[in-house]
Amino acid sequence: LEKPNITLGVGGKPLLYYLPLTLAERLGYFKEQGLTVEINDFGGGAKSLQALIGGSVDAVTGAYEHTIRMQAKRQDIRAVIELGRYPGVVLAVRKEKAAAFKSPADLKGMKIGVTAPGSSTHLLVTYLMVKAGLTPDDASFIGVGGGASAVAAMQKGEIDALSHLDPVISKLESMDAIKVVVDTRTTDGTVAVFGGTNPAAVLYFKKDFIDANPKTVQALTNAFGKTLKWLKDATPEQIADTVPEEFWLGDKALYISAIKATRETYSLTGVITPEGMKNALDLVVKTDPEFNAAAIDLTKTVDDRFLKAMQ
Amino acid sequence: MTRSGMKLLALQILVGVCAIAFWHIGSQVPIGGTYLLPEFFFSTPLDVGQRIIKLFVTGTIWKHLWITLTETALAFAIGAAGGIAVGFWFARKPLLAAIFDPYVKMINALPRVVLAPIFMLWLGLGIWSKVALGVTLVFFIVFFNVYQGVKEVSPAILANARLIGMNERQLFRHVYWPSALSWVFSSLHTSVGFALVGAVVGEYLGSAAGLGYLIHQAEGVFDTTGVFAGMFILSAFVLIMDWAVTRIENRLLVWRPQSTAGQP
Amino acid sequence: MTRSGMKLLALQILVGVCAIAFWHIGSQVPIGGTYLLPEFFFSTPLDVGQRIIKLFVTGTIWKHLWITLTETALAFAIGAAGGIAVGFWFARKPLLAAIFDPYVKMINALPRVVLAPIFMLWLGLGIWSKVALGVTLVFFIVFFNVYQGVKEVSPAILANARLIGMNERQLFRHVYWPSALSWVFSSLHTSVGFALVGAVVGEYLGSAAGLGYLIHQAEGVFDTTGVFAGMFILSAFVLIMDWAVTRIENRLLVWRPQSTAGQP
Amino acid sequence: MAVPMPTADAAGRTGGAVALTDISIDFAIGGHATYKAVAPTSLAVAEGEFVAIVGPTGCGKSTLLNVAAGLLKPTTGRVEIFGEPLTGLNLKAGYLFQQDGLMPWKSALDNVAITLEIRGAPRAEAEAAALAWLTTVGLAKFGDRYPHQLSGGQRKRVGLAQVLIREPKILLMDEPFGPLDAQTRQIMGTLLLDLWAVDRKAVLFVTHDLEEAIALSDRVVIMSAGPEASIIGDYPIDLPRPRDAADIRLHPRFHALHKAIWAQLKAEVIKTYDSGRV
Amino acid sequence: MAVPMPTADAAGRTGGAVALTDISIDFAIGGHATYKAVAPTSLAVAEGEFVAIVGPTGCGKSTLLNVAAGLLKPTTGRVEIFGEPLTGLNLKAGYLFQQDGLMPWKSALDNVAITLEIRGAPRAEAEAAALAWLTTVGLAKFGDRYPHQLSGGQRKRVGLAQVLIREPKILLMDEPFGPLDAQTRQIMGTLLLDLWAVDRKAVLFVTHDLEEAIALSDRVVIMSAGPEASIIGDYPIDLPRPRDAADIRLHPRFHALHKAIWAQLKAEVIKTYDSGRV
Ligand SMILES: Nc1ncnc2c1ncn2[C@@H]1O[C@H](COP(=O)(O)OP(=O)(O)OP(=O)(O)O)[C@@H](O)[C@H]1O
Ligand SMILES: Nc1ncnc2c1ncn2[C@@H]1O[C@H](COP(=O)(O)OP(=O)(O)OP(=O)(O)O)[C@@H](O)[C@H]1O
Ligand SMILES: [Mg+2]
Ligand SMILES: [Mg+2]
Repeated sequence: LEKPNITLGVGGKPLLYYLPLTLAERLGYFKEQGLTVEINDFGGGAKSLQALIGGSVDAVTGAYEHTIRMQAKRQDIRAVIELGRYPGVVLAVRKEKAAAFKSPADLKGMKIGVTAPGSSTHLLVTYLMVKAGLTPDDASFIGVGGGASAVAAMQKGEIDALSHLDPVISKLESMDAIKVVVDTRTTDGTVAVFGGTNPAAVLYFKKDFIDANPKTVQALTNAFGKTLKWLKDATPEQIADTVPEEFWLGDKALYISAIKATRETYSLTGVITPEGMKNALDLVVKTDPEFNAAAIDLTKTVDDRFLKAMQ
Repeated sequence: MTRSGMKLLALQILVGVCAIAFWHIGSQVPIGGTYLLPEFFFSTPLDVGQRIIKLFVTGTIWKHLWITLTETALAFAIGAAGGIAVGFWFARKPLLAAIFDPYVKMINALPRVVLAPIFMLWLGLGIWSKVALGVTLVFFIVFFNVYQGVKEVSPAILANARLIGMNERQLFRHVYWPSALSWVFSSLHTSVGFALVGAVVGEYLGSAAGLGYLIHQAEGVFDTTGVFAGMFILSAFVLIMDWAVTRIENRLLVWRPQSTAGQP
Repeated sequence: MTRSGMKLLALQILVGVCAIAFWHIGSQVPIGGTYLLPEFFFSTPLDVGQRIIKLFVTGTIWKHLWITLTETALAFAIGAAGGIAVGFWFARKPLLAAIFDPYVKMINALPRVVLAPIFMLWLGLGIWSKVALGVTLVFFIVFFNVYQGVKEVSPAILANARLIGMNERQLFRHVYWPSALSWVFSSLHTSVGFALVGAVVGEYLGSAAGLGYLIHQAEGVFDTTGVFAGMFILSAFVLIMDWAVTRIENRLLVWRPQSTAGQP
Repeated sequence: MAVPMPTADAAGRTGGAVALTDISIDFAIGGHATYKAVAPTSLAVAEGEFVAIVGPTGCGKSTLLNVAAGLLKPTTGRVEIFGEPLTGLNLKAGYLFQQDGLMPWKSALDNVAITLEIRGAPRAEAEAAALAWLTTVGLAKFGDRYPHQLSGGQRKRVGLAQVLIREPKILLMDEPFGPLDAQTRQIMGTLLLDLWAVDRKAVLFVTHDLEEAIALSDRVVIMSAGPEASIIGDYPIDLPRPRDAADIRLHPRFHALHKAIWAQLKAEVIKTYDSGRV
Repeated sequence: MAVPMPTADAAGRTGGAVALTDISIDFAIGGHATYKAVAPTSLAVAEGEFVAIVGPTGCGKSTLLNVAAGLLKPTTGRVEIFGEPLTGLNLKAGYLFQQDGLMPWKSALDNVAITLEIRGAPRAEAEAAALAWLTTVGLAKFGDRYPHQLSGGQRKRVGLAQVLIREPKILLMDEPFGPLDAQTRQIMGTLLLDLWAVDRKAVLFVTHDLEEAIALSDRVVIMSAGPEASIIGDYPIDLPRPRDAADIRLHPRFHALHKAIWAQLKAEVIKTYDSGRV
């Protein structure tokens, strides 16, 4: 290995979105590959990407969409393995409003909570609205953050709808405060929105790093690949027992139900399909009219050599 | 404007121009193969300038600006008033101050970002949770200074005032307050910036509008130009608020000797 | 310990106990059907206490604590030293101060959270990017106070000192510095808390260890108990740092009149 | 000697305006050391009496005045004001400090007027009265100056106006005419005597000018040098009233009194100075 | 009169230690108003000359000293020190302020010793010298006290030691013995004369005590009352040297001088007071 000690960035490690990372760490798969991985947790996905560009971390588990955006900014970032095949984002409306809600067109005039402006949860709602013939200005978006503040916002009735991830969604469902209307945690839901998969969490590197440290990248890919295999067959209880107890949301049953809900989002093979890439690009383009899609070469956003080598 | 005022302004502009030139070169001209200020992180002065103009021309900025300024002004006013009130109160009640001293210091050390969910729970997502965040910054800065300022009152003046029969309220108005004023204003100058920081961080952590929201949004899509444009607009408005504080300060402190060397 | 010291301690503990009791009741006893301090957002004192004990017993906390304290101490020391140095320098060079005044105020108004990526770019992910964040808070608090403190030096004492032939360096050491000390210390008391806030926010925004990291982890998974445990540990350590500052302050300010009423 | 001997200490008549009985004052001076500034000593001022205190520099005159004003608690002994034990500040007294006590943020006029304003006098009335007082002390044209724009003697006179405008029952004055020239000093002395003649306040007057002390007062007390200073001389001044602060110096009795008091005072000062204890 | 008339103004001899030529001083007093404190006037002090300034309170004595010390720039006129135009501070002068200039954070000893230390004297040496000076002014036992622990007169004497230890070529003293009792005052006066006899510094000495002025100085100048104060009298004191500050008052010439100067001074003060301009 060229670089057995690597630093890896992530924007919110305890999130279920990044479950494979925690599992890989806890199952000892990094060590198995001869790697010592220091995991740096950041205030959000954007910050971990910035750390990668700035050179403070070597690898990032983050959204695939980042690789597309970075290409537009002339930063060569390559995804090597898919960890989540569906975005896992859920659009839910407040219980009282659920009866009147028929389709995303009804989002008009609503106050919609998102994790942060500009984040994937924000983009998904915008995408849905655009597809439904609305413009983003037809609703107001409120960044409510992750964790407890999102729950507080819904509880207090500050927002009418919420586009968010687990565990917030599971928590609110368990509190019977919301009704899920669009669910990209499941195959059906994702297909309904995008017409196919849409890569979510991936492991990506700077191209320079891949070129200089192919063996290291391979080792890391192997570790994640093995994790995905383990994850495919594990029971929710097994998963819960593997992650640190603090991640249980203070309630193992809640955690297990959250795992069950997100189960399908995790990638089975780690392969990023061309169709998925297109869907991801489509999402970006639809939500950012100024984005120049023509300039994007999707084949340059991934590097599938390592996954192939693994199999 | 006086001649020396003109000269000063010229020098200030010069410094600004130098800084922007440095920024431009750092982001455009590679030195030894690397950029000193990579565009990805720093954008470029030209882009930022264009963006600022665009924001104002299209008018999108006004709503956000107005919200942020309201929050800032409220945070500043409430935090300063609270800090002054509690500072005076504690300074005049040493036992009370001694009892609460460790708690005040503990609270001051709580990271405000972590408190954001609680503020949101109590105050909702509107401007008040942001105001609260700003207040927690401003309050402590003002409080510690006022507390010390009151204790620094000249003992002779204080004794004299008490002997001519001033009660607590009159002492406050005629002795403690004017005497502690320079302490108060020193902390207010620091606080102006912090009030804004509080408001922006509050928006950053959860909001529907405001400059912090804009900046956060820009960050989410790696729009460094947008981030810098937002920060510049912020900073410009702080200058206006600080100017107002200075105006008030000069009015209230007319009694001071003009030059320090003149009167031994 | 003196009798009055004991009494004070007893009262302080009483306040603490009251606060905890209030917290306990708020989180456990529903008033009018709702909890004043819902457990989901506030945890309970018992849980938090147990968690703190567990953290210390299992020893997981030490590593994090050590990192955070190192960052805090460095941020405090560097920020205070910088603030004092620049404060004095500006106060002695009015033109320089006037030129840079708007820029200093603008920089003070930049939201530190937004600057975090830049610090990471320049200083990496280690402790230094967190130290830098703390420094930007501490520096301004100290700077503004020192700047004002130097300007408040008694003109008579200053004139006398200059007439006996002190040069700038000697004036600094024998006049400005001792005279501005109470201003310096007032700002240092505020800064202790802010240094810690800076370090924790830095960790919160990106790190692999430290109390801010712990708190961030806990927040993401609704582990309010963990968040509060982290905040309590933080606050306790701030008291220790503040105690150290007070010790130094009392040493350096022995010359002050003990009671203000005694000597008119 | 042909002059009266010091009378017995006035411990007996505690019914006066100010009665300091057996007071001693220790100051803490760093560490655990104390400086015994004043040894147990007693001083009483009857109602309407004008008492001057003279003594070597640093003996404890200001300290005694601070005690009488309630600014300093004596280490031992009792302080009674009009027969009542003094707790806290002595609000019956007007005290002109040796050092400056003016509020630097108020103009001379406001510094004087505030004394009435805080008692509820309307602004206009307080201002008119203050201006009258400033005129009396010769500062009519300086009402709008801040203290730092006044000379030393001018500041002292503003302080004087500030104390006198209150018409306190007891006047405590610490070198009130110190920074004034001899002539202004006499004018002020005469002014003080005229005011005093009207309502006979009790006055405790510290001065370094023995002639002034004799010219103005009913009694001159002499303090010994510190440490453990005490009152060692008490001379009734049996000069006729009303007096003029300047003319009285020509009275035949004046010279005799001056000589007697001066002899004791001089001996005391020299003793002090030689021992380096001043 | 049998006494010398005021001599002509000394504008001619600019080669002296201090030469203030045609200086006038305006103070800004709020808004755009100015107070013309000193009208164009001149004052010269020859090398080795001891000049006393007397004048009604608030006339501008301290202001003149501030100008001579370089603390205040005159509105018009020239200031020359030993023949050189003064720019900035006059570091050749030692200046004892009317108000307190001691550093409150330094003990009395340190306040005196610092004067030598900043010139590079080793600590031990500076301390020994400072102690010697404190002893001279009668404060040997008060070296470790902070200024706020000293009486008014004690503080003034620490200031005196602080100025004298430097051995400046020019001494500017603003009521140096103001808060001292008459006896200590004479002792200090004699001390000053003795020191002066050794190396004959140029001295500019402000006092309200005309006897003191005559007893100590070579020349007494009288300032008229402000506004637009100026020097209106200049009396050479032709008493024999060496003098003793106390005994010289018995010299037959003393009385005549005193009477002459006093007459002019008194007239001036009364004029001032009556016009309320003081
Ligand atoms: N706070 C203090 N701590 C210690 N000693 C003090 C304090 N205040 C006064 N003293 C000492 O007490 C003595 C009396 O002081 P006081 O000010 O009463 O003198 P005084 O008679 O007013 O002298 P002066 O005529 O010089 O004003 C002095 O020796 C002084 O050093
Ligand atoms: N900063 C100032 N602003 C305005 N007027 C001033 C200022 N300083 C002094 N004056 C005025 O100038 C005049 C002279 O003041 P100065 O202090 O020189 O008097 P002085 O002769 O020393 O009086 P004293 O004997 O009372 O000390 C006074 O009338 C005073 O009010
Ligand atoms: Mg005294
Ligand atoms: Mg003067």
